[in-house]
Amino acid sequence: AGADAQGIAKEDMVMVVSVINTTNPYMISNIEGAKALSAKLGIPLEIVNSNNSSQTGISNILAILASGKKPIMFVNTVASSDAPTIVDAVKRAGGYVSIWWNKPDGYKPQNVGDNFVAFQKIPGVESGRCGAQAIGEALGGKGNVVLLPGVQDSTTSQTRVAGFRAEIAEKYPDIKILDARPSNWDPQIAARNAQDLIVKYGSDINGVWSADDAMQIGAMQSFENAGLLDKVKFASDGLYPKTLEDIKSGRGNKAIVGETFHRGYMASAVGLYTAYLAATGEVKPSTLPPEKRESLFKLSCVKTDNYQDYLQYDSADAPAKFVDRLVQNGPWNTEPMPLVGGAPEVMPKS
Amino acid sequence: MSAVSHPPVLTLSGVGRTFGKVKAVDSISLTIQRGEVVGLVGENGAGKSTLLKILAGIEQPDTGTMEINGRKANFRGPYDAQRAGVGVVHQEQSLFTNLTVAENIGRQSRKTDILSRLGIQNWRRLNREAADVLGKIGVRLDPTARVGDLSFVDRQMVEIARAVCVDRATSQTPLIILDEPTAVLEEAEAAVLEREIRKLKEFASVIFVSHRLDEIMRICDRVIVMRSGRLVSDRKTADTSKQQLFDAMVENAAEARKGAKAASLDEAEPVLVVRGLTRHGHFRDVSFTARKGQVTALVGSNGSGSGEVARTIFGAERFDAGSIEIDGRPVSHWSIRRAVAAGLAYVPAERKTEGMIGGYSAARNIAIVHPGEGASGPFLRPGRMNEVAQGWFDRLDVRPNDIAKPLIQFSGGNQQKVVMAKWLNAAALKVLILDHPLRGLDVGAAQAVNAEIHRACDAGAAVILVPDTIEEALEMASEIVVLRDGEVSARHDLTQRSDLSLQTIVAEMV
Amino acid sequence: MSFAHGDTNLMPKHGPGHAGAARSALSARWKASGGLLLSLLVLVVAFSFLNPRFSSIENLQNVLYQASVPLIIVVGTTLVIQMGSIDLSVQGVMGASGMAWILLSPNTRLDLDMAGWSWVLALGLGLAIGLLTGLIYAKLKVPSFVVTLGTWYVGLGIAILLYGNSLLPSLTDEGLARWPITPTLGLPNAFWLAFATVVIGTLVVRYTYLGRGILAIGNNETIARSGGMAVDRIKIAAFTIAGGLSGLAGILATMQLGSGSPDIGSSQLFTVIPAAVIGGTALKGGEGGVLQSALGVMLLIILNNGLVLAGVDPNYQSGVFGAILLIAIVAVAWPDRSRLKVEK
Amino acid sequence: MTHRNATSPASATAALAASPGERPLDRLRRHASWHLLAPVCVFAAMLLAVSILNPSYLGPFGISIVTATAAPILLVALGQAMILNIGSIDLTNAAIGLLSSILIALTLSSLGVGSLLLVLFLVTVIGAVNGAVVAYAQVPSFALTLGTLGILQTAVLVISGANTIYVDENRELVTFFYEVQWLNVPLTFWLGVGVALFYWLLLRLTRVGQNMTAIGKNEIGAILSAVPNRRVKILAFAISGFTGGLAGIAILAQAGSASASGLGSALLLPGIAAALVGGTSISGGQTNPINVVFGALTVAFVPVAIQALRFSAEAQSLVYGIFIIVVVALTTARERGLIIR
Ligand SMILES: Nc1ncnc2c1ncn2[C@@H]1O[C@H](COP(=O)(O)OP(=O)(O)OP(=O)(O)O)[C@@H](O)[C@H]1O
Ligand SMILES: Nc1ncnc2c1ncn2[C@@H]1O[C@H](COP(=O)(O)OP(=O)(O)OP(=O)(O)O)[C@@H](O)[C@H]1O
Ligand SMILES: [Mg+2]
Ligand SMILES: [Mg+2]
Repeated sequence: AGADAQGIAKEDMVMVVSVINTTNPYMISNIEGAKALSAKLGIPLEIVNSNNSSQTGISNILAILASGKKPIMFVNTVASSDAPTIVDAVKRAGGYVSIWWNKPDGYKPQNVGDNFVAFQKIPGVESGRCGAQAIGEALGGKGNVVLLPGVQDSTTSQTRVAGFRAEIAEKYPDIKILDARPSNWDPQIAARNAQDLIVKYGSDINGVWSADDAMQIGAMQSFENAGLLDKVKFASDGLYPKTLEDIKSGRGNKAIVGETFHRGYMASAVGLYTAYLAATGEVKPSTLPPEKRESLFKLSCVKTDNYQDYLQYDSADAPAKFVDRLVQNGPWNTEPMPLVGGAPEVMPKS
Repeated sequence: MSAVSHPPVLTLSGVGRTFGKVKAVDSISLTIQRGEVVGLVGENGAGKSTLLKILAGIEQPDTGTMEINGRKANFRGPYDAQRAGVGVVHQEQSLFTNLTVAENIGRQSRKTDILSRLGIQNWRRLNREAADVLGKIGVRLDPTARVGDLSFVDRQMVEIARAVCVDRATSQTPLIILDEPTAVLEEAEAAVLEREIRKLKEFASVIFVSHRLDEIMRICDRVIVMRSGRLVSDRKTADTSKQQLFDAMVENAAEARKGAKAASLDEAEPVLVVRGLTRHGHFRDVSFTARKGQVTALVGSNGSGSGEVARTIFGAERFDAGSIEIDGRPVSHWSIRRAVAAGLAYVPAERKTEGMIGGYSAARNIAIVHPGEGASGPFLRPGRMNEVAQGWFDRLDVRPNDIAKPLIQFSGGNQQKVVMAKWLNAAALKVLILDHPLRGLDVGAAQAVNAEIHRACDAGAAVILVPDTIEEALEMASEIVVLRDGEVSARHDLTQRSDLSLQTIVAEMV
Repeated sequence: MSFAHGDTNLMPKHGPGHAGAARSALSARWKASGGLLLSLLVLVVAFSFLNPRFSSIENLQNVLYQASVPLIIVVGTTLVIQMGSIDLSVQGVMGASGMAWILLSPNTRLDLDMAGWSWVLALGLGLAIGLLTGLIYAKLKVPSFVVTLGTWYVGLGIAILLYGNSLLPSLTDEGLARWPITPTLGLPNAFWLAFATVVIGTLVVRYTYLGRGILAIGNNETIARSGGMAVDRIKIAAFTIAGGLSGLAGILATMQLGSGSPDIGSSQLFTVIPAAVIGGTALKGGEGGVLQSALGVMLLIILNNGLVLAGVDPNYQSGVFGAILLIAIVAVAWPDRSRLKVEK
Repeated sequence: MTHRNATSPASATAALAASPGERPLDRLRRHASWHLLAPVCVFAAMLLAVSILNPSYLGPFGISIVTATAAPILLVALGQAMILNIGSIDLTNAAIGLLSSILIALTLSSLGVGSLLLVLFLVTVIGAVNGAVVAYAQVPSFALTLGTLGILQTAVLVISGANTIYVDENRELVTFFYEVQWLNVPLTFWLGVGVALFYWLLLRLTRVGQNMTAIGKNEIGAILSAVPNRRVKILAFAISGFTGGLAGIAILAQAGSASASGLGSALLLPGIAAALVGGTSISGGQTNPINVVFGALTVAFVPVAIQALRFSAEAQSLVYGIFIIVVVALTTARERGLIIR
């Protein structure tokens, strides 16, 4: 099989969504999106659970490839270095894959061929900048913040941190970054690091930025335990349901001042639909412009005053509605996450 | 003390146990009365331990029935045996080295007060009772001491105390089984044990296993002899003699072989000279010379340091002062590897843990130090290796004649033969160091091992012997070095005097 | 890792009446803990020097609060290791119990507040997984390393199934959520819970047949069996206790975090096993003790906390951690080297 | 004869042999040759079950997938088996694999084949250093390698600059191992098979191999038989490091890129499990590298089988746990009366 295929018949297709685990809300949402699209297009769906291990993820994907059907695939990679292996296997199986979030920078769909339809992500730098603005404004441009990045060698975390640092350096010269303790995307480790930071800096800390909401949840608990939740401002990425609740309830004197919005179901639906279009031959990847092969999608910044605008995307039928619009408008033009540019992201100097 | 009003303590009829092809115990029938002390003797591998393990509930018999105190005994495990009143001192020490003396003694006697019903250990009572038992057998030991910190002999005493303890667990006449308890004891300690066994007679029956026939003759009322799993003789001690027992035990007695002692020590060339050897806290200023073709015995009571000296010469321990010279050259950076390269060999007292690789076949055990033909350069030649092993098996009459069997499955005497073979396979053996080489060996096996020692002497090796008994030293050695508290207290040149008495040496030891 | 030789010290140490030798043997056994206390002291002094806040009361509370979960787990871990086995299932059991507990307590997900029963059921789940582990280990004779690797995933699987695929449950009851951090006599409740567990664990080892049986099995299982000890029952009991304690730790961790997560116990295993080993609970079994393991936990937590307070670059944190660990282990073992010493 | 605190296998045997109410599983496991056949049988049974329920898996593609996944596990497991055989454990060999994949990825473009040789040499030295500390400082290998593991993790992170290193130039030097297949099995796996065969010969037919097993069975006995125990331990750990390095090559061959948290970062436990399923005793003195091949295949196949049997994503952990227990219950080596830790 390969790029010159006239298009694969629907009956021969199997849709595959590969997630890092099934316990993170974002991953669960990935699966929701895939289910919605699967229902919409009438293609059976297989779910791959990597269980936080590259090895498990890859072998499970390979196992599905062995079943003989032509896979239409969305992969949320455990680590960047998984991408080449997976793409390679999909290529051999004659399927089409979109990779989300992580891949090695030098590894490009354009060089691999049509089976690697696209690499897609939501810009991390933007996310970091959003958080920095929220905290900067909430602190009136002055104060001290601590950072809780995710896994150290994750590009996603690195770009978010770079964005945050750059925005602070450029716009808020009076805000000082006291410390940064990578917390592995893990709420407990974040809670522990936050406690240690509280001991180290005490009430000098005015703001806390986390690379995702899981860690923010842990951090907020520590600050609450220390009786400091009222005095500190938080910003992070993801707008998890728990975060949304905290914003609504104004927990800790409106502690959460900024969030970014993106939903897993949107990512998986966009990724799968792109791959589907390539599989049916409606889109020929090799003819696409670079920004559609390595794509950045729009990220929304959420503040306490506009969070209501986003509640609609969490209703029970939101994935189905999104998929409807997606099929209508195509993968690059669906609100709230249209294509905004081409990857790779440029890391700002801070 | 007659059995009139009591049923026999033990009645066996047709009891048997087979391991694979080996009939370890072959249809044994036997009766033991209340208050009797029965000696059990037999060659290594005759099946004594297996029979006793059946009595202790550790092995289940394939055939036959057992009755204890008139009641049918069908032990599913050791716990059943204990409840029926069988107390055992196993041939292998079986204590928990990380627990205290009291715990090891009182472990089995689960009492019924409230605390213990709740699974709570009553330390005070445990210690008190252990102290009682220890007092009863005349041993001064702290019940709260950790067994791992005790000397080997003290541990043996703890074993005995534990076996004696069964009488508390039952109203029946207890049966106390002692499987070679004296093999590792020095004379004085063995005497304590003898006294204790006499006391046991008052309330218990005893089965006593030993390879020391004198001891058997002294202690026991009756002696039974096992050979190849069968009971071949059962007589009152009064009606038998050592020679008769010996004849009953041994199938084909190895020819006793004597080495030639030199006419005078000066005549024999010195091979290894020890000068002022000192290891702080263990021994001080030990000097002696091991000579070509001669046996030098290091004797001393437990803890005198004789074993330590032997180990140190072999490079297994460091020494702090003094020198070891081999062929006139002092050694430096001494280690086991260097010692072996210089032609030394060492048979440790702890055969199973130190002398051999139990899980390995006999053939591989022989090939491990000096593979000889069994290897060329770094490579093994399994075929040749087996030939070499087979050669030794035939020469030493190792039984069973199966070089591929894991060594641990052989009986002690046969294991010791293989351990000897391992060292004797050296191309040029210069010094053979033997620490208690006859420990636990039957008369026949002991003769075979002694014959090999003499052969090594004939081949020009110097032998350093740490013997089990002084008699052994008197018989084998041309020089005896007596150690006391880590220091040389006397030395005797046996080439010059033959009238040296046992008592003299004992006096120098203590 | 674990071996047939019950006692590697093959020399007889002293005869009757050598009282001095007895004392020196005793002190040898305490030397390991002494070395540990010394290392702890060195760390505390060094870290206080690097950052004075390190030795503040606030940090003491912080460290004790952080240590409480691993302290609870390490009691079970120690029992199991003393028996010569190993328990890897910690994370799974914590996840299952923690998740069960929060779903049955007042939370944002399920309106199923069962008050006291949530504790009973959640702890029961931990005990049940431990019991299962013990049964498979003792009766089917599967190496504990593998059984517990299996029950790790079984526990995790239960947690994931309980979690389903909806909202992250968080505690709604303020009282429960604040209980662990609320101080009693100046120290957080979470620590007191851990403290009680450690004390009870120590007492169990010292004063019960179970505890002594665990030590006996760890020393020499063959003898334990031939001595008529109920080896299987003790093994099962030890794993059940370990399961229950992991369950308790899962509940406490969930309470501390304020929300449930199947991964609540991630990375705990790599605190508690090293802690027990550093504390001198040799993996071959029969040695060490709950208190020493607890010291080991304190060492690791303080090391981690100190590195953050001292501002060590996060990139180098695990390296510095490993190096300090390595130096400590070698330094403690160095004086005891001898030709015939065996360490697995 | 007597010895201090005897744990003699003989008395263990005596104590535990032939209990009357023996379960069928025990009987099966006690069958003389079972521990040799079990790993093969269990793997074959799993393969059969899956191919009946989902036939496409037995095809050439399925075989290449399983063997490709098994290759790095196999290499790590072989190193671990050699260490378990001497009675120690090496917690670093998977991390060494990761380190070597990163180092090779970094240097392949400039050094070519030299990079492979250089890195293999380096990781062998790292392994040897582990062994030297274990041997000379006489510390428990578990604790020591835990410390080295921390250091290696930092090394991996710092050397990779916390980035994914994608191999551009000279890529074919490593990917060749993955892409070239013989009988639908990639070279990475054949490499593992070759190494297994080599280690098998080493253990069975050389003095040093015999010494390794002797140390695992009874270290004091071995020392007193003049076995150069320190040298042997250093060698065993060096072998483990070297094999870890080969695993690094296998990882890189498959992934074409390397990173600190990528493929190979979670190989430690599967490696140990594969060694155990392959009949290696966790208490030392017993291993058969050839059987470890089947151990690795089994361990690699379990998740694939679970996926193939279409368990829901949420149930996979649970099923995985049960699978592991069942598979090992069937395959663990159990000589009569062996004490199970
Ligand atoms: N578990 C076993 N498996 C196989 N063979 C065994 C086992 N136990 C004992 N044997 C064999 O049974 C025979 C009798 O052994 P046993 O230990 O009873 O002899 P023994 O008379 O006590 O010898 P010793 O005087 O050396 O203690 C020996 O040939 C021995 O090899
Ligand atoms: N590891 C040790 N720690 C402390 N003291 C020791 C140690 N090893 C030996 N000793 C002491 O060294 C002395 C010599 O012991 P050694 O075993 O050499 O005596 P022995 O006469 O050979 O005894 P046996 O006849 O039982 O072999 C004893 O006093 C003993 O207590
Ligand atoms: Mg015997
Ligand atoms: Mg002596």
